[in-house]
Amino acid sequence: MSFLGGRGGNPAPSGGVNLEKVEMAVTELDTITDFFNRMVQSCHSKCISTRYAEDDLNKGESVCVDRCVAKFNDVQKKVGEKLQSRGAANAGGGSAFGSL
Amino acid sequence: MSFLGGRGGNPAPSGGVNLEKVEMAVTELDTITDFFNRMVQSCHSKCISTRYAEDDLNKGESVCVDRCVAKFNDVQKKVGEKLQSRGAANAGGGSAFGSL
Amino acid sequence: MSFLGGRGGNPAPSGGVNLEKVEMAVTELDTITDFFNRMVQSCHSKCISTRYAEDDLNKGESVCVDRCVAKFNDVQKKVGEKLQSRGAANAGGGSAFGSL
Amino acid sequence: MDFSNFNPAEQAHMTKIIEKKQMQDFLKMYSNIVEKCFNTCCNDFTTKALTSKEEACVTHCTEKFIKHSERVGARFSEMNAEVMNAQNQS
Amino acid sequence: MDFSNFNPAEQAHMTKIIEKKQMQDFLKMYSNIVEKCFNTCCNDFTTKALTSKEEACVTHCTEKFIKHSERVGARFSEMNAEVMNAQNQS
Amino acid sequence: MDFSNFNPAEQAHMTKIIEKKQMQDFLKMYSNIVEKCFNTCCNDFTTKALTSKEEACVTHCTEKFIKHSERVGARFSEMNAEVMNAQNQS
Repeated sequence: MSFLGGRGGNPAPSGGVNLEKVEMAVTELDTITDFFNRMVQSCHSKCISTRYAEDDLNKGESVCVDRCVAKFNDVQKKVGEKLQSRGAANAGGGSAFGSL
Repeated sequence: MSFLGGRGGNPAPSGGVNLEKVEMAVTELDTITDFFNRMVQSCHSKCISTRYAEDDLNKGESVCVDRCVAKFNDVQKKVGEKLQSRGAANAGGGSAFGSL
Repeated sequence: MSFLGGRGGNPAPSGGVNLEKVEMAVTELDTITDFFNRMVQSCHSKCISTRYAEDDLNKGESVCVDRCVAKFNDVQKKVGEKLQSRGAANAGGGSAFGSL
Repeated sequence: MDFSNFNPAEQAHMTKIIEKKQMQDFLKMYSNIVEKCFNTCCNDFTTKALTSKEEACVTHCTEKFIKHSERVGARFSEMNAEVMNAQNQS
Repeated sequence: MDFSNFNPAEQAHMTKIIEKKQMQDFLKMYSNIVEKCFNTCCNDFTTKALTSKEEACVTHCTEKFIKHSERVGARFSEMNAEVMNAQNQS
Repeated sequence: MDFSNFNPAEQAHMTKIIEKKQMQDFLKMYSNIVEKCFNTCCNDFTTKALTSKEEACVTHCTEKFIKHSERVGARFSEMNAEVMNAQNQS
């Protein structure tokens, strides 16, 4: 899921910290976390009954969650391809920064 | 849209970076971005049909989006005036910080 | 509401700033703010009529808000106990970080 | 929150951070009100300007949201004071 | 925004910050599209793979969301230009 | 994620950052559960205390949310492992 492109460059030679590389990794981490949290929320809405009469996921809910994760991931890929084919640069037009 | 008040002070004399000024600008940037993103979400809910049978905004959707942006902006002004007339200081009473 | 555990350690002896202690306090502050904001949003949905024909909370809305705050707080405690009894360490299994 | 075990330098540092967060918090409440009142009050997109009905709705909605936040804040603050008291007496 | 009272060092600093924020903003739009299009288009969990109907829906939804954002951005930018003009003439 | 091209100093730095983020992530899950279970389970504001029915609902809701998150995490982690394997074999 390294959609931020290759992690730039080799390790800093003498054991120093390449701050730009670390910052890039943090952005990637935040993105994955955000993605995961949205997947949890979306699949909860799609699959988990709100009657809350028991503590366990029932069979139907469990199967639904498994498929939901697979589909959410497919949608993520599809949308990523679409955005890439339009050109990341171009897509900036729909952001606040294109408008200032 | 400089609702954060005048950007404090002149440039630092000898080419240094006035960190407080930069921080203020970043807060303003974040606020505008947040505002823009909420406008995109709200106008999407109000104007874009969820049938998704085609790739383009149709005539009705396009006109709706234009008016939606204008109205959202008007609401932003109205709310801002209301908050200002109440006094920014006072309004802090409804925040977590007034309660600690 | 110090659910982040005791604030570590004594003041730094000679008037320096113990950055770790400050960071902990900031995390606690952010958590309380987030909690407060969600309480405002949830109780607004539960209690405030969307007809908006007047400027004041009516009697029914006011009483509802008071009870809503008490219940929201109770739910926060219940959920906290549940999470604690499962072990904070364990609960990390449902986060993005357990999955990388 | 209890800053009694903070030294003066640490308290000064926290005060600056809290001031900045109050500003951000105020701006967030501002955006929340705009979003909520727009979504509730504006449903007619045959015009570009706010209708007088929409305008009145936005005004009431804003005023009520602030009063609601203040009331939640007051109750929240009472609850926290009770917890503090209970801790100090034990 | 108006950076005319920023010196070159401050402008260089802001440029770097803005570039980073553009990246984050792009990633946020990406997640928003995924969330919205998944929630709207996927309602059949009897299969693991996207059905062709769901796939077509996601494609249209993505394309429309981008065009929608661009249109909102264009209108927003016109409005800001008007405000700037009004300020400069007064 | 793959930190194989990080030197020891960089890895130590990342470990500290990840620990901090795990804490924030846990707190966010906490708030998400409170919000979701409150919104679903509490609809009776004729009383100030939680009714026994509401309390049971909150308990089940919390337990189910955690199990749900864990299941999503397990599937997510399998998927990432597959992607890694595929990359290493090519």
